[in-house]
Parts: sequence; C-alpha cells; structure tokens
Amino acid sequence: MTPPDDAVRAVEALLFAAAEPLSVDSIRAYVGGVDVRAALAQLERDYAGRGIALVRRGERWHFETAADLAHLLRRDRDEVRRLSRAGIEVLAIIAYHEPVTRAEIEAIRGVATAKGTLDVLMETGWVRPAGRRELPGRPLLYATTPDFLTHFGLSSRRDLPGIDDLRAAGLLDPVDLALEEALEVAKAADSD
Amino acid sequence: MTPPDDAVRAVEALLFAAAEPLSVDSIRAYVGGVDVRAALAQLERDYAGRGIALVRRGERWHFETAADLAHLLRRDRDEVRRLSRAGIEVLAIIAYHEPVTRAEIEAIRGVATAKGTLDVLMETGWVRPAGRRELPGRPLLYATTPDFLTHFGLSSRRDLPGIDDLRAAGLLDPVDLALEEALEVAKAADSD
Amino acid sequence: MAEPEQLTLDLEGWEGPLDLLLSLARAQKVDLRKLSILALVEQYLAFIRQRQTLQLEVAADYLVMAAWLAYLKSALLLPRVADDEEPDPEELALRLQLRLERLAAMREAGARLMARDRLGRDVFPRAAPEGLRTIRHAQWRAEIYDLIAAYGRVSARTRPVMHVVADREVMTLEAALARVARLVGMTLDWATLESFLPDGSGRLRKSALASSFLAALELAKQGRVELRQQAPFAPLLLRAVR
Repeated sequence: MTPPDDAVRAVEALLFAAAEPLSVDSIRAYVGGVDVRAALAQLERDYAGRGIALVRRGERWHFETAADLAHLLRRDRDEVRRLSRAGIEVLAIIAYHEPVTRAEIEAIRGVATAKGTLDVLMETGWVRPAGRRELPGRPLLYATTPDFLTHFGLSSRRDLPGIDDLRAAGLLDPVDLALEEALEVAKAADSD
Repeated sequence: MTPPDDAVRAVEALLFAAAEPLSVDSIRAYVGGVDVRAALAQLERDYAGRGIALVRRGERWHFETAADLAHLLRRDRDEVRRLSRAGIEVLAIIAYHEPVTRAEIEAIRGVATAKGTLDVLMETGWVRPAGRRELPGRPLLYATTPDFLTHFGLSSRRDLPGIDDLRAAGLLDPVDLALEEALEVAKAADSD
Repeated sequence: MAEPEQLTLDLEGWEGPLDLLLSLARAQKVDLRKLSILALVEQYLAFIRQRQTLQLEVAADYLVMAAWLAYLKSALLLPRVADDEEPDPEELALRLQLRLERLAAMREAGARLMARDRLGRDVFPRAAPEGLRTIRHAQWRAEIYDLIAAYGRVSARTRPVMHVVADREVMTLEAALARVARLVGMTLDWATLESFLPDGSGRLRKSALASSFLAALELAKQGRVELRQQAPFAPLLLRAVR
C-alpha cells in the first residue's frame, strides 16, 4: 500500500473501530479539520481489490469484507454422531415393518416415541415418509431409503436377520428369561 | 496498496471479520491449503504505517487500530475495567513469574492476598488457573491467558516491559535464591 | 526521619508493612540497592511510635514488623558476636532489602503494564465484526449390529405373548361352535363328533376335538342339537334338532 497521510490513517482507523457506518459529518467530528471526502476517496482506491472494501451505504461509510469472500467466513465441519437408543430402536422397527405409522411404531416399541426421534432419523437420510395409511386421520407412513441399505451394507431388506436368526444369536434372550419365569410361577402354583 | 493475491485477500477478510484473534491453525481451517504464514507476513507489510495494524498476540493474530492514533479514538468510559492497586500488583507478579502459587504471590507482596483479588483477575479473563505445584498441599498455580496478551498489546510474554532486565538482575528469582547468590558474591569478594 | 505529612496518612493506605517500608525507602530517594536499612528501620519505628502516641489503632502485623525491625536495629548496632545460633544481622538486612527490591520491581512492572496501549482503551478491534461461522454437519453412524440388537431388544420387550400363541395350533371354542353349528345342519342323520373335525395334524386335532365336544354340549344346551352315546367311550353322535 502507499503510505497514507495522517488524514487517511485517521479516517481508516475510525471507520475500522466504529460500531456502525459513519457519515462524513460524524467522521469530521472525530478527526477534526481534515478533508474527509478526499481521505475517503483515497481509502476507496487503497482498498480496491483487497479482502476488505470501503463501502458507502446511503450517506454513511464503513468497511466490510469483500463480497466475493463471504463464503470463506463459514467453515464446514463434519461431526460423527451416533443415534440414541430410542433412535436405533425406531429405525429397526421401521426397517422390519415398513411402511409403518408412528402409532404402529409405538405399539411395537411399547413406548411413546418422541417426534424428535423421527426427525433425527429423517435427518440421517435413512428414513423417508412413504405416503399415508388409508385410516382415519390418514397417518403418515415411514419407510427406509436406499441410503439405509448402503449404510448398513444390505442388498435388500430381506437381508435383515429374521426373528429366528435373532433368537439363535441370543438377541431375544430376555424373552426366554421371561418365559422361564412364567413357567416357574405356574409350577409353584401347581404344587400348592 | 499492492493488489494482493487470493491467499492474502482471504486471510485479510477472515481476520477482519473475526470477532476474536485467530491462530494460524484456525485461519487455515477456514481458508484451506494456502501458505497462511506467508500471507500474514505480506499483510503485516501491507498494513505497516497505516491506520490499522495486523498484530500478533501470543499465537493469535488480529487487526487493531494503530497505537499512535489512540488520542483520536481513546475511550475512557468504563469500557476498560479499573483494577485496584492490589489487583495490578498481583497481575504483574503472575505475568512476570508465571506459573505462580498464591503463597509465592504473597511472599513478594508481604501481605495476604484477598480471595477477591484473584477472582477479579480471573473474571477479567487475564488470569487462569494453570495446574498445581507438586508440593505438599498441591497448591494451585496461576498464569496469564491469551486474552491478557491481546489486551495489553503483547506479542508474547517476552514482550512484558523490562522482563529481560528484571531477569538479568535476578529480580524474578525468589529471595532465598538471591540471598544465597549475594552471599556467594560477598564471600568471593572477601577471598580476593 | 519520617516526614510529617506521612504521619497524616492512614495505615489503610498501605498494602501491609512491606508496602509502608517501601514507601519510606522511596523517600530516601536512593537506589534500593544502596538503601540504608538502618535509616529505614528508624523511620518505620518512628512512624509506628508516632501512631501509638496518637493513640491510633495500629494493626497487629505492623506491630509484628516493628518488633522484628527493633530487633534488627539492635543487632545491626551492637558489636557482632560470633555465634551460630543467632542469624547474621547483615544477612537479615540484606533479605529485607531483596524483598523491597522485588516488590518495587513488580509495582513498577504493573504500572508499565497498565500504561501500555490497551485494547479497548487506546487501540481498538473492529466494533462490529461480521463474525465467523462454523457449520456443523452431522455424520450419522450406526452399525448393523446396533440395528438388529435394537430390534431384538424391542421384540424381547413386547413379543412374548405373540410368539407363544403363533407357535401352537389350536381351535378356539368360538371357531368350533361356528363350525359344528354350520356342519350339523347339512345332514339329517346322526353323525359322529369326529366327522365334524377339520383335517390336520395330531395337535390341532386334539384341540379341535376338545373344542368341538364343548361346542356340541353348548349347542345341546341351546336345544339346537341332540346327543347320543350307546355306551361309555362309544362314539358320540349328534344330530340337528328339527
């Protein structure tokens, strides 16, 4: 940059530190008897093509970031996030039962499902709305997306292990426990 | 000004728009694969002698108005917190000795330091707890923050006024150490 | 000697005895390294004595310092006795001097720090920066195991009743009632109960036989069928009532 004179430097500093655009009069009130307009003109030339621009809005002047660089002022950051327990349960129910309404999901889970849970699943891109059930109130249906299959490495929903597979893998153990308990109770009642 | 290249413009716009000083790493996170240090060096040259200056405070960079224009811009309302005499003294002791325990601060001042003094310093954001000294009782250590450097216009702690002279004169050493040295010197002089 | 105007100062004006000593030392207007500790001690003691004769309250730590300085003064004035028990008075004086130098150094450093061009007072950042934004993109992750384990968990919680029922082949009483009532009207002659049963495996047949027997009794009670059996365990015959 050309070394600026005192008037240019003063106006430059003032506009930089100002909380809002300043009129020529208010600039003059700070910097005293200098040619404010000449200083502004010089600054406009100095900053032409730089990352900062001197701009005039109505009768007021201020510095702002060059318009073509606005995209730099934001940074995108990827964050790995994991689904909550409720989220993964609802996703599993949709995958196994699709298309399925929220009421049906709740009936299967045995727990009320927060709206937010379905919103999060739609945000993941793994669940999509899939029409409406022809019932009173026409409830929305949910189904999985192709992204769902891709993410979980499935070629189709039929690849999901069935109930028998789950049982064989011990994933239904809690049921067996419940059943055994029931039998124990029945036996005890018999022996009375 | 010399028309700047894209990297310089990007770093310029970013520092201009940032609400606080930025480290080289965080600048890079926004502007991507450019030579940030070279751009900063170029900007420092571009702005030399202007009404705005690019300054380094610790590891962080920001633009501020030129110091010699303070008389035009100075605001002495309550924007800058006024520290008590004790507060100033404790801040100086922490800055020149850090990290330092409260007992060490009190040894220099010869008086117990009110809890409020350290609280106020921490509230200003200029002082922070900095771990514990491995001594009986594991006393808390205090040190200055990057905001301290920013506020007082220091590039690093090595810029603290007179710190080199104080260190050379042994005035940053504890009294016990200084006493031993003084006695050694006296003994050596005697034996001459 | 203490200057008269200092006597009017309140003790509260000092940050403790060391601060007062430093103020008195400054009044000697010499480099702290060339300070006369003896003169300083005398000034301090005179100051404290003055306060006491004015019957003003003097804080305990000032009095403790006064006592220590009185001891130091006498030690400095009296001829040295070679005695390892007693600390060397010169060393005590030196220590006091070192402490004063350090406090003075920090006080001066603090003043220089405060006098710097300070951000927000002398130099200014942009008052209204556009600000930088970080847009966070969530990358959702879940494993297939999590998915099927979740389904197992849900099933475990809610499915037991369903799967017990599905596993057993039964004919309910309602079904038997309907079936028997329908079939019995299609023939005029006596027919065995077994001829009303659906085709099927052993388990279903047993269930159907039991249900159909109960259905036959129910229909007889309603007066819609007649029952006949020649002998115990003989085939049970039924016929619609005309």
